[in-house]
Amino acid sequence: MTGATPAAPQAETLAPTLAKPEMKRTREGFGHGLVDLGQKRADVVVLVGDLSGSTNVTFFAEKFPERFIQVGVAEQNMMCVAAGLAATGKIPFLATYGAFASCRSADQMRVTVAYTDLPVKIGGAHGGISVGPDGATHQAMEEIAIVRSIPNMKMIVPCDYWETRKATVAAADDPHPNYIRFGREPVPVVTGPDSPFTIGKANQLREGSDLAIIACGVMVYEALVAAQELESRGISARVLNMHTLKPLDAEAIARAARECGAIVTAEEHQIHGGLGGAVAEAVVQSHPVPMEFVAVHDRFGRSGKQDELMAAFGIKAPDVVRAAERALARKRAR
Amino acid sequence: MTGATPAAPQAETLAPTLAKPEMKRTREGFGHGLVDLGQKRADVVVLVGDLSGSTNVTFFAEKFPERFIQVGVAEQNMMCVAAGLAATGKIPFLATYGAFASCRSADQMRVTVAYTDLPVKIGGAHGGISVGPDGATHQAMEEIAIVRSIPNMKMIVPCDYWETRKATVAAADDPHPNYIRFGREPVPVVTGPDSPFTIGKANQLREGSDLAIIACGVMVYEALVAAQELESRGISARVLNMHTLKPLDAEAIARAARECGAIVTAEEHQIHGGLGGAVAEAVVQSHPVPMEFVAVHDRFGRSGKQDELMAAFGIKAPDVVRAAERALARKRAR
Amino acid sequence: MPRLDMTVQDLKERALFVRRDIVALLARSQSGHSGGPLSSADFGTVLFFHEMNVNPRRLDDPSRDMWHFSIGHVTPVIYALMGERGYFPLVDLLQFRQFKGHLQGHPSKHDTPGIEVSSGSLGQGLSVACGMALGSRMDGIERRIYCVMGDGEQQEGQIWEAAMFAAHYKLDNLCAVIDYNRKQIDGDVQDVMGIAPLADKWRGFNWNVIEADGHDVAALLKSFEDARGARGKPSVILARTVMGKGVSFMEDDYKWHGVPPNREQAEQALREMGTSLEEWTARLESHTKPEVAPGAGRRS
Amino acid sequence: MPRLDMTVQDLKERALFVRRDIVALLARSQSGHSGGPLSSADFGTVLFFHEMNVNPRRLDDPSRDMWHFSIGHVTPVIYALMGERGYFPLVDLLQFRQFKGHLQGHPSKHDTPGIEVSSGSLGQGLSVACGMALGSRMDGIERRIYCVMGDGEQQEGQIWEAAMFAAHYKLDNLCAVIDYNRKQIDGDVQDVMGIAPLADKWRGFNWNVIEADGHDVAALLKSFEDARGARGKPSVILARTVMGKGVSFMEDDYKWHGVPPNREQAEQALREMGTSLEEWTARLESHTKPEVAPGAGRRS
Ligand SMILES: Cc1ncc(C[n+]2csc(CCOP(=O)(O)OP(=O)(O)O)c2C)c(N)n1
Ligand SMILES: Cc1ncc(C[n+]2csc(CCOP(=O)(O)OP(=O)(O)O)c2C)c(N)n1
Ligand SMILES: [Mg+2]
Ligand SMILES: [Mg+2]
Repeated sequence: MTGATPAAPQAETLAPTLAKPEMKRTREGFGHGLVDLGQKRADVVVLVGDLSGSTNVTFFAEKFPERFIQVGVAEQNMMCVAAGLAATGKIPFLATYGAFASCRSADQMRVTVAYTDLPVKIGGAHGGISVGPDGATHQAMEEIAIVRSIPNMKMIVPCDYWETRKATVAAADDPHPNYIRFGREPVPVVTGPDSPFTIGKANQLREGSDLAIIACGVMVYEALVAAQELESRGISARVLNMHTLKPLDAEAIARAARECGAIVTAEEHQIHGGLGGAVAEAVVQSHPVPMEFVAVHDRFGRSGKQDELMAAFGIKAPDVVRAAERALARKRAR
Repeated sequence: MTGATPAAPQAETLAPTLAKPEMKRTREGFGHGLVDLGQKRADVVVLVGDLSGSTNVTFFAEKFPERFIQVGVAEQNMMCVAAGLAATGKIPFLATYGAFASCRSADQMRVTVAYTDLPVKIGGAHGGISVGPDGATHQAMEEIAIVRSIPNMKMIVPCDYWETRKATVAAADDPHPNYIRFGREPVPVVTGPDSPFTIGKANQLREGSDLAIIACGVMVYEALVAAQELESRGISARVLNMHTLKPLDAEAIARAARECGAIVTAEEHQIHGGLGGAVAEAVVQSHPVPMEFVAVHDRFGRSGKQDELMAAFGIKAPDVVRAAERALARKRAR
Repeated sequence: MPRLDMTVQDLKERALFVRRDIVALLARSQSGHSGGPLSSADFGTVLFFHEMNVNPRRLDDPSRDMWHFSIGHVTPVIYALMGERGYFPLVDLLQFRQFKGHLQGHPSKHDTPGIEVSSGSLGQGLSVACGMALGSRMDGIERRIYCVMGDGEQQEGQIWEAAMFAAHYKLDNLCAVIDYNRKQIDGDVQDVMGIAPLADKWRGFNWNVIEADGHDVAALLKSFEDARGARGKPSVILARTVMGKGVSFMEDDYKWHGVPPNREQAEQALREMGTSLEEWTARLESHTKPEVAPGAGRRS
Repeated sequence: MPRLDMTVQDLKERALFVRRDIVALLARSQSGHSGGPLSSADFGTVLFFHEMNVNPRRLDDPSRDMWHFSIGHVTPVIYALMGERGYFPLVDLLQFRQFKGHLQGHPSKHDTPGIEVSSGSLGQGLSVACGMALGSRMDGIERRIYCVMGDGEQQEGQIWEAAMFAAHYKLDNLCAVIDYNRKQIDGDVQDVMGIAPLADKWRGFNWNVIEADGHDVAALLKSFEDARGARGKPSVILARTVMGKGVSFMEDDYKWHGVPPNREQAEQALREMGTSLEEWTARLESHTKPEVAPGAGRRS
């Protein structure tokens, strides 16, 4: 099990990059990951539901047109066509917006894909409130809860471009079905081409002992910024990048609970059944400690700019800092 | 908030009934609840997806044929037709198996029903492993996680015939969308026609101070049986009937954590994102204590008899007792 | 309430206003869809300014007709039509897709009074309209239900579930309109996932099928009239349109499905439509009361 | 591997065996579906004993044809066909729907070797078959894909998504069969949710449509032959059948969709089919090796 992973950047090294981080789209990581796969595996095929551009599968389509399958606006069909392709030995990746990948084809994911345990790879784009102006219907914030509930499924929420690219390649090597969630807008790059990525193994990005901030997706960056602010207040916060929501790295969580005594989770997802819920399940079964949740509070999203929305929905670094202060106060009061 | 509710049966009074409980189908409670509604409200209409008999909506159809709408095998359409009916002032109840109500029409539930916040009432039949011989595809065990994740939705899992009947009537009076989960086979009756039922208010069925068993659905009976067994071992177990999973009665949970110091959850649902997850979320945010989960361990169901399956999947009273012993040991070890 | 009483000429002029609104609001928001809204402008205008009995002053008017856009992404034309028709002041259009303001990227009932049911996920709207049509009939209300769909959207199976349902229940108070612009996000509909022969499909599902030039106001008026006449069957109007209609450089180009014109492009588009960005934005800004906007046609 | 070589007479007799198996296994399980399995017995037999190139001894045979039942609830006929064809010993049929044993209530790939993809939720199977057909073509495999659907199942919109997809990609290696028994759980299909004119619907979706008497073995052989001949189009066979076919008191009665015969009813049913529950159960019990069961037709 990975604790502090050698290659993982440490707080000091992060500091400058945190101030002015390189911004890159996670969906491009998905698109480039598919191209990496197309080159190394002949069995990888890609399906899309009339969203080639916004899911960046065009990268693959241009290089491997004969392995690219346009399904049109028919997510249910796409999920099951992918299953049929898998039954003939292909490794199918399908791409659409996460709201539709997780909800419109949930029954197909459950029965045909997961129950049969076929290696269908689901690319859920436009995850989270950061999607922006499209508004609520297009801001997927329920996928973690839905996918976690289905047996045989794995759920991955990479934190940046590089991790999404690696997760996409790793997804193909996993002989089971899995779901990768990524976003629309450019987000800070916090890992590098060589930082480690293993499905199911959390990466500790920052050492800390007063409390642990466990985050996924774009919130990993917010967590690192918050940890730096907390440090200036004399609080040592550990930061865990929980890129895999299922299977969950329960060991890293138990260690964080034991060693830090308080946990804050940070996710761009509804507060029920997401990262916070997954960590809470692990915490109460191992080492119960106070937890605070930074997440969308069971509300639909709305139109707006990425930052404006993240602030309005209470999921920016300052919200993580406030949650950390609450968690610490509760830890001290025990 | 309801603590020990006066009308709620106490351990002593339950004892005899626990040994030889009256067995009744919760789906009949749904069917009879619809008839109760048909008589008192002209605006209630019922839709079904070619499953009139097994969802017991036939009771309503026979009495109110002009308010009964057969949709055929088309769950997506059914969910949205119900929404359209609600837009014209109706209070539509729809019925199908929970696996399809929650998964096949999830996107329709999320966007058209929940985002618009229309008073559509979803009756999810065949909830849980207890469905029996039909097997995995028909054993719905993900509904709690899915429905909880969607804003504006309420989730109700009644424990027996009477509670299902009351929940159905209460669902109509709630001006928002909600989901009622019920089962196929006869299950023990543990409440009466007069026991209290309020959406969002847990009912304490048994006083206890060593630990609390929080259950929903058929597991409420198993919890009561387990509590009796624990009593014979000198352990005082509180039993909470958490019939509403959303909105959650966080106050009753916090009190249980504070007063008992250990919690066991019992549900006929996947272990991720269900009752256990919901309670864990509440516990870590209020009063962290050791928890053990009695649930289906992230596996698909299979064919078999109700009891045989519940035993094989580890959700019978003895499993609750073992979980309680584990929780107590952890409580003492702190 | 009395219908508006407009001539074909009035309607054409109003449709031009709607197109100008679409370009102006997109120029401001710099986010949103151009192609479908422009192809829907003509039949949309005929619906809102002639065919439909709507009452922006009394949204819950029990005698009102109900309308629902299954293609939620065409909010620019929906809001332009609502604004011109008096649901809210035209000036509000300049807040499209902004955090402040009530005009969400996709139709939201609770943000925009007048929207009956929120949408944005394709394929669900015809089912919603079926429920409205059946519920109205159950209550003996003489209302008509209008549902606008896209042609790429026809690929969603739920539409065929609803098609079967509407015919089975003989919902002749239901009229669907398909914006048959032959384009969708990834290209030509026939290349992405062919839907032809579309009329045969709808006939096979027992609908009254009406084909029309979706930019010919007179033909559209007649088509809606024919739909009203149909007994025992729901009607669908296949409105043959051109994506981006009215803006030379957008016409028939799928790349304009989901992007707004930049400032220069908006200037050119509005010039082509006989006005300027400045002039038309000023008109929107000056219109701060909800009423049938000044212009073609008599007020209701 | 060589096809079985059976005469029409052999196939008719084998279909009778399959029906007897269905009744006998349901009599034992006392849970499961009678109606659809019996209406599917004849075309099922033609598929498994003549049309399809399957190899129960080598399930991953790359040259095999692939089959998928979208109507997962007809497991009694699926398992009877698999048992008779030698996928597993017939004695296993007596464990249908039991906790022990490998024959789940609905088809499960990981419980029953030979099942390519699990099913049980209606409307998904044709899409799966489309994926199999496309994947096989991509790999240049000369395989045919067979998908069995129900008529009530036609109400699921996903089937029409798949229909559009198969025609768009010209999957002529795909052959669908619809068990057109005119019944579903709640009654006559035409009363529950009418699907007529079904042939027109499939033609409107650009399929090669073949109509046949689903209980006439010779006609079915010809229909599958015609399907093989179709170029550039997928084929669908509308097999006109009778629910509960072969058991007088079950025929054409929707109430038999989902219930098994009790012991007495099973006795009578098997008597009507020229055997007895005891005799036929004994045959199943005696058959403990996976092989083409003794009886009509030569072995492969
Ligand atoms: C269920 C669902 N899938 C995908 C999308 C994304 N999407 C929005 S519009 C669109 C294309 C629709 O094509 P068409 O109906 O022809 O509309 P047009 O491009 O002509 O405006 C797609 C795929 C969606 N909104 N909902
Ligand atoms: C998605 C889904 N909805 C509902 C069901 C329940 N169900 C099983 S069979 C059936 C009726 C199907 O009718 P038909 O296809 O005619 O089969 P038949 O009754 O002729 O066997 C239904 C509604 C299901 N299995 N899957
Ligand atoms: Mg179009
Ligand atoms: Mg049938």
